[in-house]
Amino acid sequence: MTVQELPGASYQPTPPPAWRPRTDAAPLLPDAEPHRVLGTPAADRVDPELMLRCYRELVRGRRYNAQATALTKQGRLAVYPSTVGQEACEIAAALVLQEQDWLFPSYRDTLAAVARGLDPVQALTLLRGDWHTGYDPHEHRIAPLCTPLATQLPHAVGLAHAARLKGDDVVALALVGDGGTSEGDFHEALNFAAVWRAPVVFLVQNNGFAISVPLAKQTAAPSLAHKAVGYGMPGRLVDGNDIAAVHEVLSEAMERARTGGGPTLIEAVTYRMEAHTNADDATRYRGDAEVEAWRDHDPILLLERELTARGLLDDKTVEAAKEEAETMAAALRERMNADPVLDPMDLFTHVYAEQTDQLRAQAAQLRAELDAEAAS
Amino acid sequence: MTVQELPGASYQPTPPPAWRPRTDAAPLLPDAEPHRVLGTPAADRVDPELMLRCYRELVRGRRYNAQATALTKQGRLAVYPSTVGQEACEIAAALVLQEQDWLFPSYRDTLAAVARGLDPVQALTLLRGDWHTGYDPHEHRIAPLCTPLATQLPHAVGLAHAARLKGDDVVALALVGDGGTSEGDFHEALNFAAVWRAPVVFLVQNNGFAISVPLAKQTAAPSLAHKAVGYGMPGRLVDGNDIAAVHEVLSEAMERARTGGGPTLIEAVTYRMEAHTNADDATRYRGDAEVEAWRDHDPILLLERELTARGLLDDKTVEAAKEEAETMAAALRERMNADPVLDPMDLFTHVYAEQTDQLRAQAAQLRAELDAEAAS
Amino acid sequence: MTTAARDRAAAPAGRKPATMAQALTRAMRDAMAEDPTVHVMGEDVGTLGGVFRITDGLAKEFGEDRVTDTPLAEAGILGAAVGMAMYGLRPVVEMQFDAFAYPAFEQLLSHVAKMRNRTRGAMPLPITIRVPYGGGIGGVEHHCDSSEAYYVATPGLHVVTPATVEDAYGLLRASIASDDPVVFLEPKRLYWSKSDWSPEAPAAVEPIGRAAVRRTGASATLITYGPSLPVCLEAAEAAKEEGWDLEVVDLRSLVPFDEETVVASVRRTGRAVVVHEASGFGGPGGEIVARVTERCFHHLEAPVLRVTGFDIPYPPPMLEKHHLPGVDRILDTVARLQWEN
Amino acid sequence: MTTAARDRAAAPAGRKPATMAQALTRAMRDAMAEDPTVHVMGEDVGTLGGVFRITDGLAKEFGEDRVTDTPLAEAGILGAAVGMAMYGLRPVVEMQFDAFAYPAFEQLLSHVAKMRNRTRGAMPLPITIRVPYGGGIGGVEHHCDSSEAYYVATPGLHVVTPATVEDAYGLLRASIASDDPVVFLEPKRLYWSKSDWSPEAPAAVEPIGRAAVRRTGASATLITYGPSLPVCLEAAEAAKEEGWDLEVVDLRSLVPFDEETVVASVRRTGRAVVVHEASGFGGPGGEIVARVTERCFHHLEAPVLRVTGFDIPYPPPMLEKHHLPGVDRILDTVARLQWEN
Ligand SMILES: Cc1ncc(C[n+]2csc(CCOP(=O)(O)OP(=O)(O)O)c2C)c(N)n1
Ligand SMILES: Cc1ncc(C[n+]2csc(CCOP(=O)(O)OP(=O)(O)O)c2C)c(N)n1
Ligand SMILES: [Mg+2]
Ligand SMILES: [Mg+2]
Repeated sequence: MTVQELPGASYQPTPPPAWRPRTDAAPLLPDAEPHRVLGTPAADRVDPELMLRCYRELVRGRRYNAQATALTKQGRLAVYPSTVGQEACEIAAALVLQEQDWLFPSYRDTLAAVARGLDPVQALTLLRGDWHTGYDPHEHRIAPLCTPLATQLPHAVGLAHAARLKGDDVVALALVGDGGTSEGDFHEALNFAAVWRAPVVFLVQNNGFAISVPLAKQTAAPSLAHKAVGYGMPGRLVDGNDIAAVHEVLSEAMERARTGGGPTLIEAVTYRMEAHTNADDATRYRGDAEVEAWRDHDPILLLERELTARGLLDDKTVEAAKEEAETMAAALRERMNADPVLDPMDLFTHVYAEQTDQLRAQAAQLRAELDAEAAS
Repeated sequence: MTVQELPGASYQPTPPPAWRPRTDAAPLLPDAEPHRVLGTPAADRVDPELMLRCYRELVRGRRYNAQATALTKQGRLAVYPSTVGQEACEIAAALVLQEQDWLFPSYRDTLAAVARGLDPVQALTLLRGDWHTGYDPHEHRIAPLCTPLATQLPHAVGLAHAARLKGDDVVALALVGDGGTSEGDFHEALNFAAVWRAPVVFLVQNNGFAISVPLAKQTAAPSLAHKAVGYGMPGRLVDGNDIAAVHEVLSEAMERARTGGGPTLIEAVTYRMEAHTNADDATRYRGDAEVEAWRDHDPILLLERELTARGLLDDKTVEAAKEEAETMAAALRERMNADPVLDPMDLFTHVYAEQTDQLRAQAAQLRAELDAEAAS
Repeated sequence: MTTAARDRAAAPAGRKPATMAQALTRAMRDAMAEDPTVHVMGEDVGTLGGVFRITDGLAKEFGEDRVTDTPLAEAGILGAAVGMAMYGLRPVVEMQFDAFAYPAFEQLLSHVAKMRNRTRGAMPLPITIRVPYGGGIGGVEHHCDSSEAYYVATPGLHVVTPATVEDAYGLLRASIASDDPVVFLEPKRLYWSKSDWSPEAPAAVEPIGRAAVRRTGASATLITYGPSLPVCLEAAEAAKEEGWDLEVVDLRSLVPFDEETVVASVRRTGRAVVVHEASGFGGPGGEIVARVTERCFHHLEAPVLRVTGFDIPYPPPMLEKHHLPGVDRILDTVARLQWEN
Repeated sequence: MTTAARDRAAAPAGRKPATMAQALTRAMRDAMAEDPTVHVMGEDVGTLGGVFRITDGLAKEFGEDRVTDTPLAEAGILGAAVGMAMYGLRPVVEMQFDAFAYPAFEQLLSHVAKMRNRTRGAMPLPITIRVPYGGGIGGVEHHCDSSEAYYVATPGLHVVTPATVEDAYGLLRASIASDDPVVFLEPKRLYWSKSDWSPEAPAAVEPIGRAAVRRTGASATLITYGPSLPVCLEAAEAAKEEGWDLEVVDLRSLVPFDEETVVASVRRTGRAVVVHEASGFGGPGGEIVARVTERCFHHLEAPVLRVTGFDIPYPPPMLEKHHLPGVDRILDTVARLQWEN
């Protein structure tokens, strides 16, 4: 029975004029379960060289985390948010970037910055406390480590948009935590990115917690990747501890962005094995059992199993990776043990391009105080 | 070939321990096209009394819009954002509320407030300019008309949450525009609502424009209703000019909220037939053809067709509705033609529960100035 | 003499009067024509030309890629502008009204104001944020805030506000040219003020940071800016009847604050009143009083007083006249400057 | 005498010292026990007890419905609190750090501060917004802002800040009891300051709005609040050596501002210095100087001076000591109060 035949309905109803069904090619719903590569048929397709590189980087990354945490105990760092357990995401994020691409790290992502090539001492400057951003962002195209959560995401969109307007082949990769997805800036950034079809990729490291708050109190969505739907961009769900999977999903998204396909939202399911920072007491909000369950899903372990099964991991390789990591750690330790050289007058140098009269007067005041102190 | 049989993959890969597929009963994707009732078999199920009530309200609402716009020309209102073309949404929003429920209108929704029972003069106070909110929100449970876009949404969530904690049977219905969905507050409100399973319903009136900006520059999503997916709440797409459809979809959502089913996001596809406000010049950003196309989809027309086809609309009913509307308009016109009584000292009365010393001194100053003026 | 009268007097004969709105539009146009990195963005700035039509014609001339109607989200707009500036562009952002800049405050306070400092100068952000501000236009709530106190209290921002048509052009050009972020406060109710300023021969663009003595006088100094300048000039005219010869200083920028010009004036006159629309408590006036008093203490015949908006939320249109500093209130306050002593 | 010493002296014998953190926790606990409409909400305030542990134990005692770990979104938190207050609850909101309150500024400025006014008193919002503020704890950027200027410039808000353990209890109780929104600024670096204040016999809860003379003196008045009180008391001790007998006034609330107490002190001493950590330019100090000068003009031997943070973004941990007002800088400034005249 058609509408017209209905008793009482003697006219043809029409849909609202302005409404058009969208027929975007992009898949509407993200993967039903986290995409995995290691230990699946897909692993077969991964370049062994890449896997071995990942392995070395993971080992180095783990060692970097350990060293940084040790530095907090020695008072050399004010605070350190560890990425132990999340190294696959951090490393993959760095590896998928081309030279000209930009990385937008959150405050936790010093490892990604280091893996991209940033001097670890410069990466840790913020946390040591001698300055804020310890590096020139343009040098490695790494935006300042961003503490106000999710506020770096619109920056990534704006930068990617500007590059596209200029015709440059640049993709921005922005990192954010599961907690950060609740902020308004997350929403606004993803919406701008989709409307502008900006070449930007958003990687959410869902490590289970925002400090003490578990994901269940953060969202009721089927997954964080599902948020992509509301912006009209592809959403992907990936096993964040499977570095081959993260690398693959990220690479696809970077490629899509690079070729005009617009932004992608990726949720990487991972776990923060250590406390929020060295100052945090994780026993207040989670049990050992949960942490233990993740040990068997450690990113290094997953890759080791794959490499071993394929006969790619011999003792020499393992040793070499360890040694490389130890060398990095030793150098870092040594350099961080030197007191940074401080100039209090820096306080006034970069507030404005040109100092205001008021700042000049204040600088003179501090100068005089310091001189008096030195003289006494 | 199973994973185990793969060359090189000799272990069983497991999904990340913390990851659980969600199996919520709520539908994941909203309707493929806007839900309609009038002129479809579904119209058969609608109570004729309700339809007739809707008809009278729509006619009154249209007349209210005309009267308010006329008042701007006479200088009796500073500004008026018209809802001509959107009356079905405004009226349905008022009709689905129970006595104890709360309405959270945006700045445009004076008609919804009036349809809920608010004195139109009080509803228009803000736009006349003698005070901000012209009514006690508690009297009809209507939050202040909200100008900063989307900021009323977290209020609705908080109120609904508080009512639920208290065990009260209260649902909050919050109205917002298509443009408002881009604001961070929209995101944060919907997320809080879903996480708290708050009894709140969000009705987005997608009227095609945010002032001059068309929907295509606002979002790349398949529909605004799709945004529900990212919060884990049901999303519904409805023909916003089909009052029976809006009423049905809203009623279902209100019932779900009332019975513990949590929030719903509804996108009503409609059209702003007039300019953004009387101060706006819509010819700058849209052509007549577009507006004309919508005339045949007018909410009153759609309902008239249905009622006529069913033999429910006789001349007497039409006349009575018109008369009722004229009576309302005449009374409104007359009352708005009287100058509001102003007391400048009100400026200081409600800043704090108790005036501070500073405010007392400032009030005394103004008092003295006014007295001097009156004396001279 | 009103501002417009002054401006007319100053302009060469034969020019057609232009409004402040037109001068602002022209400033953006010229900046965009000269510098391809200048981009204009905000709500309704493209097709519509802005709700105040300040960006009128720019989208047509420069295209949508350079004059962009953004989605409706102020933090997103400013945040995206930050990213664009990181890549070498000079975004000019329009906030539609004063109170609608508030959603962008986190981006403004934590990034825009601080990025140069955070990166030791490696990443300056040459962003101009245009904010129509203040009352006197019969606007409803949230459309008339004088929000300058928030900007002034944020190191790293320049805070500029024109009071004349010429300055609207010159200061906006200078702001866009600045390598630092500038909050450019546009006094809404002066948008339609006129002068014989001509877009054909725009004033020279001087660096921001210098106040202007708009009227010389010997009895006392009125220190003001933006929407209150015409009121102060009118008050100065009216004061002549009372035998007071008032000097009027237009600050033009609140940050940098031109202490020298202000102090020189007050030392000369020995008396001063600060006038602004923003609420008094915690407003910029307190800062000005404190600085001027410190530097002029022994020259002062009376404490420096203030005429400001009351310490209340901005009133509804029908009551705003009682809130705004007017000529009478300014004269009443001048009268309190201890003339007998 | 340091604050702690004073507090010890004032307290009856036999009490165990308590920290400001404990006093704050106890204030919330007692308020919640007395009034079922009091709800605590924010990031990590439940299970964890807050990153500073100020809400420690509350979730356990009162349940998650009354002590709620919210999603991570400050505008959402404050906006939801507005709705809860509309329905009759008294939300106590924790902002995790000063700079992380900025995303909530639109809700704060456009709704929280104005709702009572907008509705002619029909819809007051008894919300307490707890903001740990200020520096001196070696925190990295965005964790040490002194953001009081923004709050002080917003009519409709009360702005309260304790400097002693007793006041932490008394003022927080009074803030929660207030029918108006209160921004309750908690000086981070005093969280672990101690006194013999006892949770067993908490101080009487007096209404907010009265300053306290923490030390009487005859030579000059130090006007201060929050984190700078202990510094001022220390400076006053040290000043004795220079022959200055300094009075120290603790404002306790910036809004309402207790002008009478401050003016009475300055009229007596004839000299004053305002001390706060916030940047000087546009900070609360300017307001205080302006008001005090207006009321005390003929009693003043010298202009009222200020010792404040510099006009710069908050410095990195290793440099913050140069930024923060210290004893020496206060004494240097006291020395500039024209003692020769
Ligand atoms: C706007 C803002 N609010 C609050 C904080 C304080 N804070 C720092 S980290 C953190 C939790 C972040 O969780 P998530 O986004 O999941 O990232 P993760 O720490 O797990 O990497 C919070 C609340 C902040 N940095 N910024
Ligand atoms: C936070 C904020 N930004 C900007 C504005 C200015 N403004 C008023 S209405 C409007 C467009 C709103 O569009 P939409 O949400 O679609 O609602 P509609 O006007 O169509 O009902 C804008 C930008 C505002 N009121 N609030
Ligand atoms: Mg996390
Ligand atoms: Mg709209």
